[in-house]
Amino acid sequence: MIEALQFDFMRNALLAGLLISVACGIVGTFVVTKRIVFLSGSIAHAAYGGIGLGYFLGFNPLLGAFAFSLAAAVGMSAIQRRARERSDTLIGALWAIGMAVGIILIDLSGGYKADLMSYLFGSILMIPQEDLWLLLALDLGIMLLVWLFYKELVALSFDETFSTVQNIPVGKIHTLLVTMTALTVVMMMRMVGLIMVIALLTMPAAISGQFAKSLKKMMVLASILGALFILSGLWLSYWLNLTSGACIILVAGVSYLASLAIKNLI
Amino acid sequence: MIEALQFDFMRNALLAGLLISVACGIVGTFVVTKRIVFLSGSIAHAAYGGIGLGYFLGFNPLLGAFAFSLAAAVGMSAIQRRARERSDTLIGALWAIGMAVGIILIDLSGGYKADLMSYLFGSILMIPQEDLWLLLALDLGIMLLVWLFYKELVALSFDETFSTVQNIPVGKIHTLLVTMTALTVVMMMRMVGLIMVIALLTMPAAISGQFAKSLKKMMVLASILGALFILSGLWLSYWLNLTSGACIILVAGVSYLASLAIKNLI
Amino acid sequence: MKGKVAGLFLFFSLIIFVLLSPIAGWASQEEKLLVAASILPQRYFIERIADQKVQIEIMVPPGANPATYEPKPSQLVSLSRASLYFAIGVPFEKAYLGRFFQINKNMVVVDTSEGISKIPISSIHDLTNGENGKSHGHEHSQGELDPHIWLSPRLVKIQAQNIQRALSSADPQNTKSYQKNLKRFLKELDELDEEIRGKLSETKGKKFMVFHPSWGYFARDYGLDMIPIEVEGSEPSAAELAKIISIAQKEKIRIIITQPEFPSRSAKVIAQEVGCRVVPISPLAPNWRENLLLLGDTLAEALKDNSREETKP
Amino acid sequence: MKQKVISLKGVWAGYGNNNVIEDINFSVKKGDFVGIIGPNGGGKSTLLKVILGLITPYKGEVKVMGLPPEEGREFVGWVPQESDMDRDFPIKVLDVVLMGRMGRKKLLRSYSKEDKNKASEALEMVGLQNIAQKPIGEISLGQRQRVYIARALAKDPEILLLDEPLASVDPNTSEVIYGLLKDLNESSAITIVMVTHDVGAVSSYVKSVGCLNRKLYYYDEKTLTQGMIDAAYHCPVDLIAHGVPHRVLPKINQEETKR
Amino acid sequence: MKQKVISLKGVWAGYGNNNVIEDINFSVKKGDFVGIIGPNGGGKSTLLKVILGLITPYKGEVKVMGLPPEEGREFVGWVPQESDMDRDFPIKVLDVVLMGRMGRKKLLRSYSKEDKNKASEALEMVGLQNIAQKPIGEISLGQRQRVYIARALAKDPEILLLDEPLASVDPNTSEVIYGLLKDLNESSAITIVMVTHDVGAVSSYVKSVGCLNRKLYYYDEKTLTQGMIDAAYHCPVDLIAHGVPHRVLPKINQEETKR
Ligand SMILES: Nc1ncnc2c1ncn2[C@@H]1O[C@H](COP(=O)(O)OP(=O)(O)OP(=O)(O)O)[C@@H](O)[C@H]1O
Ligand SMILES: Nc1ncnc2c1ncn2[C@@H]1O[C@H](COP(=O)(O)OP(=O)(O)OP(=O)(O)O)[C@@H](O)[C@H]1O
Ligand SMILES: [Mg+2]
Ligand SMILES: [Mg+2]
Ligand SMILES: [Zn+2]
Repeated sequence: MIEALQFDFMRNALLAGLLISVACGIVGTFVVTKRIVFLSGSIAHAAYGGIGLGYFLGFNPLLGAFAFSLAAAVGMSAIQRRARERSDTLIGALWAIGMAVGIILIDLSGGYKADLMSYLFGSILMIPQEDLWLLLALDLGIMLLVWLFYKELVALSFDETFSTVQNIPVGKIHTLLVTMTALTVVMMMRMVGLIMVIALLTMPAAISGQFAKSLKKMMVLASILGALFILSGLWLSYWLNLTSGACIILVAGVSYLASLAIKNLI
Repeated sequence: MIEALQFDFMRNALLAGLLISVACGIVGTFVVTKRIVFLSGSIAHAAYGGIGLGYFLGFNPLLGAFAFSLAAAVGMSAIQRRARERSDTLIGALWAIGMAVGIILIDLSGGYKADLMSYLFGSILMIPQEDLWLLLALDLGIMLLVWLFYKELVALSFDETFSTVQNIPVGKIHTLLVTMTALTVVMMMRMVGLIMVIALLTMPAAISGQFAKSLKKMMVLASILGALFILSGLWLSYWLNLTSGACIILVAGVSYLASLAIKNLI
Repeated sequence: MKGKVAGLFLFFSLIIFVLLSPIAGWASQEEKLLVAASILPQRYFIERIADQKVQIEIMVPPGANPATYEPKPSQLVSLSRASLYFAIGVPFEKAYLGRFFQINKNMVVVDTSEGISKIPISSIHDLTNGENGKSHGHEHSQGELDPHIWLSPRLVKIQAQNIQRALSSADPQNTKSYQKNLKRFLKELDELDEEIRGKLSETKGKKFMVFHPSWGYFARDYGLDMIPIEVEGSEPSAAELAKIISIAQKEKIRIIITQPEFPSRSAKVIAQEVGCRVVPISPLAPNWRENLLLLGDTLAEALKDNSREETKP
Repeated sequence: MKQKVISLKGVWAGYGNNNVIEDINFSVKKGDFVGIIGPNGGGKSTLLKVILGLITPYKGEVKVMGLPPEEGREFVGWVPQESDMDRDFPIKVLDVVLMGRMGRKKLLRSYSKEDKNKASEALEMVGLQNIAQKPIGEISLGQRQRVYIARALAKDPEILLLDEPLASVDPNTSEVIYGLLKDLNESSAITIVMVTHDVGAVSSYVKSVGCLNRKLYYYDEKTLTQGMIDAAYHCPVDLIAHGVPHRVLPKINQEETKR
Repeated sequence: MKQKVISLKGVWAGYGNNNVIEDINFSVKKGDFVGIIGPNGGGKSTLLKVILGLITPYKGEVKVMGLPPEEGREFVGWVPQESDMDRDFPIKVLDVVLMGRMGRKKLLRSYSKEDKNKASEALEMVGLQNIAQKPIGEISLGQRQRVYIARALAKDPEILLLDEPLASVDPNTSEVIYGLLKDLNESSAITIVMVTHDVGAVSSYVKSVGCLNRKLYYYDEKTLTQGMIDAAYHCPVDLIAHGVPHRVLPKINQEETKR
């Protein structure tokens, strides 16, 4: 492994892994406790609508994906609060509609399409240096927001009606949470691929949730676990020459299943 | 539209639409009320693991996808009941692990790979005649199972602890429900594509759930709505020369949003 | 508490296991020139010219799906050390070349399509010319150029020269050898061109269908007419499918060439309506020469059948 | 001697590794009407869950109708203190009550006319016949609690386990339902175990009483006194068990000598 | 005259197009202790939700501390009859109580030492100091209800709206908490509106009483009588309103003449 560190891409991957695990640990804790894992998968596919829009109107599709995901997240959060609809139904609808809009817009804009999805997906081994700064900014942004609105975020996730009565700006905090999730998903998806984002959002937080008794501890433990998974997954992938993303996910997955087994045996 | 009916593929598409909307209406009603929409998205991706396994061990990848999805569904249902884990976390993990296993197995199996993902996705216009019989069998199977176990399925979805105390075989019924969902998703995904499966599972059932006050009515209404969406979507797609799947989803999506608006205005 | 300890134990044992594992041997250095390229047929071209003197890394396996595509560590290790990247202009490069360049900024990207004048990619709209009110398709398709330049022996000659030039400037000691190999390869290409021409001499002007319009240059070179099913990269819509079926019936299409990388459901649907054969032939096959010959044979046979049945001249 | 319909021997139970009830020895005979009182967190709901087989005890033996609880619960009607049910579920009050008619025996069969009649009757007993067709999500908490009672009654059970069944029910209806329970107990010999904080009801309706606070103090006759209540609510259990003098103990002794 | 802290004028409210409470005219002055009784489904919880601004009335005007309810609830501590809270959430009892200290004013600031002290005190008041560090999902229902009370008390409210706060709380603790409420009301002039089915408590602690059954019958002094209760629970509202003779009306009159 030491020899692997001579390569820039490996060093970047390790660094990126550390940065990613912080964001995923924090956001993932909310995602798991507020039960919006599905949202992360959905945002990614809704982003496709943005790519279509970018193509159709002739601006950068990635920008479109970004804007569309955020808009979808905010819109969904508004509808959910207004209509009191089951959130997973709404998220499923968002997923399908986002993709459909994308497909139709791309249809309409004509021209030969390269595989547009490839704009959305990346690999941890191919993270450009600049993106590391972006990741750092994301981490700092998330940490700042969570630090500033920690008690409101907790209250909202725990008991929405009571939060309303306490005059917490529930709508805004909800939007903040969903936006933070969407931002993390869209940015990371581009860097490490969608499946890995979902894996890193859910599994470290779920494992740490089995042992941590408070949200703060859960976040810290989830971040540490995420970093461990990424490091050992990278190791494994280098050693066995297998796809890194899949290795990282498998390490996380095996640990998650093991933690479930352990929790049930004791 | 009439002129379109001279083509076999169009006739097949219409027939398939009717058959699909029945299965989706019935299964979708449970999916929406039991809040397992995410499961449908996840099963589809977990199926990728089965494709990898098929490649690796040298049997038909589609068979692998089928077996893997069902195994994943049953396994997940068992873990969830044993470990009392938040279901969406578990489903997210299933999604990621399934994909990762698939990627690694395909990595390991070497040789020439087709685009395996595209094996999983189809289009309603390209349903072979034989598949219509399969769909019919699925419809009949689902109707029979739901008819036989209707009250148990309802009780389980409504109140699991009480169902246990009533000595309903909760584990088996839960597995039945999840398996039925997985079967529907995997079969339809291959025929009409994943996004359309998710759209047809959620949106007709969600709309009908806003008006129907009982599960049975919800199923019937959802099936009718599904058929309407498919017919009008197909017609629209023929008329405007757009991708059929996306049109169907958009019709369903617009109707869904409209129904939310109507429900909130009255 | 017990759980926490057990959990941590698990992770650490995993890490220690990995740490103690033998370091892999695949990353061993060789003193050969390392070059990277996008697709498998390029390996054939480079090998013909470099003849064991370079190590080649192909970045995209056929059928790679953007949702799951991820290079392996070994590929990136090679890429980090590569001196040259032979780009060919496939859409994949648009999304990934930038990222590859990030990994190895010293790598020289060689555009092997230099000097080739590409033709517009053919589309179903070329045949129907916007009679359906969807006129934009035609306009746009003029801008889109066909990237499948590796499927014409004549164009490969130009690419081969580009490859030789780049190899020579990166590795001047072996220039002589590269030039010699190029000469031999160009001769082989001429022979191949002749061979295929011979096979297809009686099928001039005949039409065949393909799913993905990969064989545009091939068809042009050998006087065939290719009708694609795919419309600008996506599956045809209902109306388009109907139109394609009518065309196929009118033109008495006898064969549809599909790609094994992609399922050919729409091809099967059309074949069912028209009653013709569906033959999968990959444009990305690694044994490039045999693959082109196979296509030549297949088309010759299918289209000859066709001509025999036709009564009109 | 009458048949023992519930019997617990040396039962220890709890959640995870947190032991909640200790060494419970408790048996209920056919036709009994047992009231169980005790402080919040004393383990009353846990005890009922053990009897229903929802919690497997760490130690000890549980029998219901002479069977293991998983089978014995066939004959038990249960009113939970709080329910897992999904309030957004599109189901009518009457259909919820109908679920009380369901059991392993009737897999594959749909509800009969008789089932429906029983459900309607049960709903009438708790005074909710007028909201039978309302969706379950649109009724008040007290009404919902009455629906649970109806659901348990619809089962035609041999044993009723009630976990604070009337906590949010209005006093007039409460009285009707208490009367109903008394009637069921006396005329149909249905065995009833009721957890409650309503000490008044305990004195008026039940035949025997148990105080649960980690351990169970069971009085086989109806001998509820202020002293006993105080003892169960206030005393460190050991004090009582070891007979150490205590403010309220004399009262208990007084009462016990009466027996 | 004392300040009106809650005032409802001609309020009609309900869910969707199902009207639940009609023409409510109701005002509470600073320092009042109002008990609200009524049958299940009478609309008591709905009334509290209207006062909290959780339900927008169809008609009529609601003021809390002279403000619209969305702002006035700043000063209100609320104990819900049932809570939306997520029991699987990893949070300790003390942290739940701390949430009572949160409000719009304190956005961006984290809990101060004072907040934490208040929360601990509130927890002590309801007798739960020993389970402060337990996860919220691992306590009994009665304990949870006491946590809600503590959460409302921690807010230091001007007004307490309690919706059957002691329904599952054991009688000893209930008495302590009733005493506490009485004390808060008398010494700190905190206004209390309590919905309850505990008629005994109404007679012993509250100062005035309202009977709600679609309409509100409000008695500005503490004049709860069996007759009034019967009237609210049993009578078709119109009968009472129009003074038509009725089984229980004479009793009310009897009692009222005593005043
Ligand atoms: N979410 C809801 N949707 C529709 N109707 C509702 C809803 N909640 C309550 N109702 C209806 O409103 C009426 C009053 O309900 P409310 O909860 O205010 O009663 P309550 O007086 O608090 O009763 P309880 O003593 O049982 O708590 C009931 O008839 C009920 O059916
Ligand atoms: N799900 C749970 N996980 C862990 N501990 C629990 C759980 N439920 C209850 N407990 C603990 O078990 C003890 C007994 O709880 P139980 O619900 O049986 O009390 P109870 O006597 O029914 O109280 P109440 O009068 O409040 O209903 C409590 O101390 C509580 O903290
Ligand atoms: Mg209890
Ligand atoms: Mg209420
Ligand atoms: Zn191509």
